[in-house]
Amino acid sequence: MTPTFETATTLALYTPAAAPFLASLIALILPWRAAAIAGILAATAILASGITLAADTQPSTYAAGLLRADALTAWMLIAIGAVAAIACSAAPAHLRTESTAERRRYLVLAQLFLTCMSLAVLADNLGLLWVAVEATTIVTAFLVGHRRTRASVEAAWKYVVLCSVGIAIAFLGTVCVYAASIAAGGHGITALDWTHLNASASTLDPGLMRLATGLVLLGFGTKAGLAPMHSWLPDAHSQAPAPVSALMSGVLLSVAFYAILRYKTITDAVLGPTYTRTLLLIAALASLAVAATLLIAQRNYKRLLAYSSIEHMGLIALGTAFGVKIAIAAALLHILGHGLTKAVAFCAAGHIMQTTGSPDIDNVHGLAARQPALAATFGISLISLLGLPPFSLFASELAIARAGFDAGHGWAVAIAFTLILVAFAAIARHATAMLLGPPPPPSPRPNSPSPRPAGLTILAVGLAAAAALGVYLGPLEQLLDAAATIVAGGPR
Amino acid sequence: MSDGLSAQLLNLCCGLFLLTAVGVLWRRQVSSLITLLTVQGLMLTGIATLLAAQHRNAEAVGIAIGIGALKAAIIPWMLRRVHNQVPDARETRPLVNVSASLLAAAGLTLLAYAAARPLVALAPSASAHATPVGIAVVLLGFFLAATRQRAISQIIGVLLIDNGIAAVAFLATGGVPLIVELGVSADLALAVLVLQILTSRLHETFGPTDLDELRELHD
Amino acid sequence: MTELMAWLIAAAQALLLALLAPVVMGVTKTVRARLEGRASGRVGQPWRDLRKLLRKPPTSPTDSGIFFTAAPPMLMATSLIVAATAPFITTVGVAGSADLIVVVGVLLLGTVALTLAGLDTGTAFGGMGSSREMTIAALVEPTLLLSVFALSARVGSTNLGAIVNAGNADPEAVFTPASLLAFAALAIATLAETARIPVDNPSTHLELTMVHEAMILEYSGRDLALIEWASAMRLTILLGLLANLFAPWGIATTISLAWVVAGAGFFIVKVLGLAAVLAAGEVFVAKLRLFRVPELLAGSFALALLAVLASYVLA
Amino acid sequence: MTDPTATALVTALVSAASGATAGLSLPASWRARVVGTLLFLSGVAGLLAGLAALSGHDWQTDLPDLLPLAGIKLAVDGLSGWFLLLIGAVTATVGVYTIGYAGRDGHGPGSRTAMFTLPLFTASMLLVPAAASVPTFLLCWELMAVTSLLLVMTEHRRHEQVRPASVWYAAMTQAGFVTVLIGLVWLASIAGLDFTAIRTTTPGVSPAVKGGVFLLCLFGFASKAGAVPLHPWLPRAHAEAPSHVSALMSAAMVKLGVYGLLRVGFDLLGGGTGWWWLTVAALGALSALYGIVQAVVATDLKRLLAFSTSENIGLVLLGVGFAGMFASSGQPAVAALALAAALLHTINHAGFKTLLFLGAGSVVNATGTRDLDQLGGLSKRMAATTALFAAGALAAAALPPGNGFVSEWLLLQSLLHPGGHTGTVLALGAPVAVAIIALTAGVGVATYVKAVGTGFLARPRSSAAAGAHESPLSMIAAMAMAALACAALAIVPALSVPAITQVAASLRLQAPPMGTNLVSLHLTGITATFWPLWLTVGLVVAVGALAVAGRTVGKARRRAIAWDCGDGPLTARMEYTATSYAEPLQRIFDDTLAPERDLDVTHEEESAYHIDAIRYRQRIPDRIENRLYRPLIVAIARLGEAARRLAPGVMHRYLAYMLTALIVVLVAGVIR
Repeated sequence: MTPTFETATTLALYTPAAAPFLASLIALILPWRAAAIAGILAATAILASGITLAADTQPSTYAAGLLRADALTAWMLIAIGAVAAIACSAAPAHLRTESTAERRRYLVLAQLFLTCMSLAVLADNLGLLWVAVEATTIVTAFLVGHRRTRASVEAAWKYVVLCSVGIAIAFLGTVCVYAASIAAGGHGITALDWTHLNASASTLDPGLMRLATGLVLLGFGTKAGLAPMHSWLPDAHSQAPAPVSALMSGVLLSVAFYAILRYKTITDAVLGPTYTRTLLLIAALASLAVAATLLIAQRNYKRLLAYSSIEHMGLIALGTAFGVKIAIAAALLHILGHGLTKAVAFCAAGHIMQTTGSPDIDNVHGLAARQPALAATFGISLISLLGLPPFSLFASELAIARAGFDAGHGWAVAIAFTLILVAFAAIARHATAMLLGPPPPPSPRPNSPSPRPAGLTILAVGLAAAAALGVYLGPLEQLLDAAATIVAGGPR
Repeated sequence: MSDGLSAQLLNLCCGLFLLTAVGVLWRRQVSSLITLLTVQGLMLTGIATLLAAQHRNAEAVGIAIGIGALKAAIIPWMLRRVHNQVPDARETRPLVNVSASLLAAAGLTLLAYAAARPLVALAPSASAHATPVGIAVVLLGFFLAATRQRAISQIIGVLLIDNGIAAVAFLATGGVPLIVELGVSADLALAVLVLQILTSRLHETFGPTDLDELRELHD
Repeated sequence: MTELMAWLIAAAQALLLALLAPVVMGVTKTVRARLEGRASGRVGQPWRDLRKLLRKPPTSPTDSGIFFTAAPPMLMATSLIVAATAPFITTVGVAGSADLIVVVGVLLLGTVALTLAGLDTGTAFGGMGSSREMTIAALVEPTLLLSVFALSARVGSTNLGAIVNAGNADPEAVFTPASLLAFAALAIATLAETARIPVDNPSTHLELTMVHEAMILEYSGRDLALIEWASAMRLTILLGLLANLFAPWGIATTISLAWVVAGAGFFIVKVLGLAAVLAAGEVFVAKLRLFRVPELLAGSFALALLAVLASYVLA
Repeated sequence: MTDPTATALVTALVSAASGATAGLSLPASWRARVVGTLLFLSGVAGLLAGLAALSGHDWQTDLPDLLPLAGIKLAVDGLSGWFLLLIGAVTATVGVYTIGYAGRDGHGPGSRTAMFTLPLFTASMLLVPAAASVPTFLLCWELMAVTSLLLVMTEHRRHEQVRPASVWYAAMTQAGFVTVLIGLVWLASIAGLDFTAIRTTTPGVSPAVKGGVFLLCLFGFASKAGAVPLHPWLPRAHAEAPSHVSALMSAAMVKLGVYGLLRVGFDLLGGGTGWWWLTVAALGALSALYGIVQAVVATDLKRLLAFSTSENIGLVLLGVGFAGMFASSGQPAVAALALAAALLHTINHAGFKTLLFLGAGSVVNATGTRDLDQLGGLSKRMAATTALFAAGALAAAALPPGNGFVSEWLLLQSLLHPGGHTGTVLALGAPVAVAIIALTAGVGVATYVKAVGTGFLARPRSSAAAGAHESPLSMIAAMAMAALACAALAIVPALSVPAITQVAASLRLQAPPMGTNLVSLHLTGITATFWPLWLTVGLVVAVGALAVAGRTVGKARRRAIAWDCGDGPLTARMEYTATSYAEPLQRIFDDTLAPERDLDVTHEEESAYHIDAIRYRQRIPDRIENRLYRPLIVAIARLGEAARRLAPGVMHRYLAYMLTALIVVLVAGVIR
């Protein structure tokens, strides 16, 4: 390998974590507009480094110290970069009405949030992965409580307590894995390295790994929003400022699920796939059931989007549970598609909140007549979330269904798609209540700022990307295939 | 320090460690809860130092003292400061009465021992045999958090869980590698800081931190 | 040559029916009057009414449109076509080639033209008559088609000529229970189609009871003549079909002139006989309430269904 | 790409795509014209593709890298050719109609979204028959669903009923899609993704699995076709959608449900067993009867036409059901005849239903109301629309010179074919089916006489109807195109025999026993012939002769006021309206319709004996919807309310969930 190529990839290995960290420092000193632009640049840096890591063909790793990047990491970095780009570029529109101190705090914390997520994805050591995921909770705690209303403080409180408890269980699981790795002859820091564990999987103690898997699935499942550990998600995502909930719903849940994917490769090697399959299947169907039933009588459109995130994370867990290569590829594609669309949906919901002033579905009437561009963006993002073509969620849901039947779990697919149907009907009813109908009388709110066209074009670009993904993957095809082989293991 | 003595000391510390957890469930006053938490912190430091001494590894001793300072000194200080802002001392009415809590504690400890069997079977050393205590404390901490209304008791529940996990980490592996240990304690400190700030902000917005008022966010 | 001959016979048959229809109406009126003990007009009276009406100018209501003026010619056209193609005198060539379903459809087309005309007048009577007529026509249709099913199941085709030939070939096949049930069903359906007594009273103008008369209330002059004439032809057609399907003897099965004339003679006798029987029947039966008519038609539907089942079980 | 089918289909898709971009970009005044013409071109190209496919030019292509993780595979054979022809023809007619109908103002049907989605809707409908693998079929199916949903919502600003209609439509279409997805993916997991692979491996698949797959697909396709128990979306969506969209949905989209049934039932699963097709026939019979009974009492013109679509689909399903039963009980000739009747009825229905919906559209465009009780007197104000609508009604009522009668005659012949019935099921089923078809035909005639009579004739019953004016030329031209198509199908139906033979071949059935002599419709197996051409000529000549004779020989016609019993001028209120017209039939079908009547009498304040006002309101509900769907919706709503207690906002409940989950996981770890 020529040295220049070597430095480019090692550079690409560091930038995802370094760039946003640098941006957060800038945010401390420079005025907020410059800091916002720095944030956008940091996000695009993550995306760029994700693409460069993906570009190098063989799935070998670059273990410069603790960091490591293989095809799966590259895919996750692309997801983080894309969603971050949308969220950061939508942030200035939402910060217009806030004081400079709040703006500064928001930008610093947001960039730290990106740093932690990039670290989590790049970490080879599972302990470091846990630390990074826990750090995201702390950083976002203040972001959720950003608006200092009674509701947002309550949401932040519940968010921190529930997530810390959940993550603590994950740490207990990590400790058990560490203990098993030590007993199998590992020592010091490398005992928890994913590569080491993957290699020496056969020597790990099965009983302990059974306990560890259960705890890890439960712990990271909390951060991934899987039922029954999902209760924090609707409160946190509905109270956080729109770009933050876009980031959290779009990609934080998937980063937590990425951790479960990493552990799944190890446990499948030790125990065989049945244990993780049953746990994931139960979690997936529970999430779909909770999301579907709670969407029926939903009254707040941000909580509606939050429950839709739980539904889609349930679908991703379902795909992973089936375990065949095409199911994992579908789950990964679903992660990217859902991230993009949910980010656009939350940002649009933020604009709707600004124009109508109320989060309740009943107070929003005839939006399509009043704000056609905003209503179109929100409507199309909902169409994509409902799994309708030409968006990528349709392609991944179809692939998950096919994989389910191939893996002999037809009944699970049938139950899952019936629940998705209930959710579909509920979301359709709420969305049409908000969007359709004659324009309401001119609202008494004098300064309801309609969203600037610049804000909406970014969202439109996000939707276009999701649609493009649904039709033609192009270069991402091999990356997706390589990433799926890592998790599914073996050519199947 | 002969091996027999250190093994006995270790068992003593673990015994007290579990006892304090049960005591937390037993007592009603928040101030006594905080003292029990401090004692538990000390016991945890004891376990850490004993294990470090057994392995004659200076670095581990340093970690143990650091954790000791954190869990036995800084955190109780913060909790007392928050507690003083709140006038009422007694815990009003826990959701599950005390006798039921203790029965549940016994059941959870039994479950912890059963679940920790693979950990125990891992190594014949005395410390490995004590790991179920850690898991028991985790479950008790969880139970406390799930059945008490006071915000302070929530924090104590979370801290109990962290103590339990740290105990499991030390006993099962003789201390988690340095960088992870540092990460854990950093997170722990930050978690407490955040909880502390939030409770103070809760005071401004909600008044006495009776968690039952926190019902506005529902479906 | 036989092609032209067939067309000529068909035309002759149509002409015969056209001339015979008013006479059939005359016969029914005289038989009915005689049985009720009152003096009746001459049998040729309908012809004289037609000649009088044909000379008078037609009037149409102010708001009626094309549908009102087009209905009489359409009604007459449908009657003429069925008269030309159904096997009354002979079953050979064009005259016997009609398909039973097509015949039922064409007659229904005539009724539809009349109902639309009723609506086009814009009067309450026209609407009422057309609504009732359509209700009855909707319920008669299943009976007609099911009795067609019963007849065609035995023979293997719905072509009228084939059915009549089959009846002609082995006479005892006509007396099977399936045939008798089909005859009863078809008889009731005929009464409903041609607005005879149990379903509708042809001679009344009392708006509570009239169905057919209400639709043609606004007609006068040559329009009324055409309608009266066409209605008479429909009665003759249906009686002729009843006669030939269930008593096919005497119908000409070859092209030869002698057979055709004999066939026509037999046909006239059979139709006038049936007309007399119909008139006699009407004397002893009272008109049903409109909402009792569906029960009558349901009865005839049941008869038709039994006919079909019988044609399977027994045939 | 020298294959004619491929070039035609590609031109159709390309012109639809350019129509969509034009719809999005052009200014309002030009939008309708350009999109209309491009739609017309796309329709004609689709028509040619269908014709090419029907004349034997089968074509297929494979695009593996589109649609991630699945790939797209297209193939056109006889069966898809028939439906391409049908959809192409309807699209062309609607294209011409849109030029006039979509207006200049850029709102409602002329809005940017509507003009963008309309070509995409027709393009996706053209793609559904061309799909040749399970993922492609499901993709095109859902594309059609999305675009049609957006089109149903076009006029959401003007009518508030559009919102519930679109929710019903979205939910039921998605329910149908989910069942089809589960059925086809289940089949694909056993027999492979491509239709060719499925065809070869299905003989080996166990009958239980094939039965399960067929029932699932039947649910989905029957709901798309609007068969009765699954029909509630149809009258709502068609009544609220703009008329050119209802025409597309009713004439073309609904037929793709039948296409799906034929493709899965006959082609992929190889015909299957008798009970499959008995269910299809039973569904058909129920749809036919219930559809027409609801249609006859409907006072909303477009709701009447929508229920009549349910009825005609019922007849098609009857034909398909009996074709399947005959085929599986070893009578290929009659099976082919029944299939021919069903196929001919799909294209006949497409013809006259397009004409009727476009007519209804021009009426709504002119008067602004769909309520038959408010209309009347349009024959003078909108002579062309009235004449064309009457021609469509004649065909729809299955009266002889119309094309509806031709396919109904064929269907009856296939059922009446005596001696062919071996099994008792067929022996009993055939006469019952004939009875049902007959009753449906009878009530159908009453429906369309009511629609034409009360809607168009006599005096206008409202100021809106009085102020009606004739529609623009392009709308009349479109209706004339549809009328011409109906006339051609009525007079020379034998044209379609070679095409039907090609379709039967691609479904592995025998050629239908029908002569190809253009003048007559001759059935070779049984001696039954019918000369539509001579019948029409005879009627025209007879009517013409009598009318001319009357005018030349007799005296001139006079105008006079109608008989008003002598007491003053007749007002429009005395006319029979749609409700009063259907009142006898409603009374006869009272127990199936169960109309809701409420009567409130308001008395004077002083005394109870003096009545101030009496208000009578009658509404005819859809009983199947109330009996089947209302309880389901109430149950789901109650489930939603109950589920809200899952997230009460209390921290302890959430922690309790997590604690139980932890305990469960630990216990799972303990017991092996």
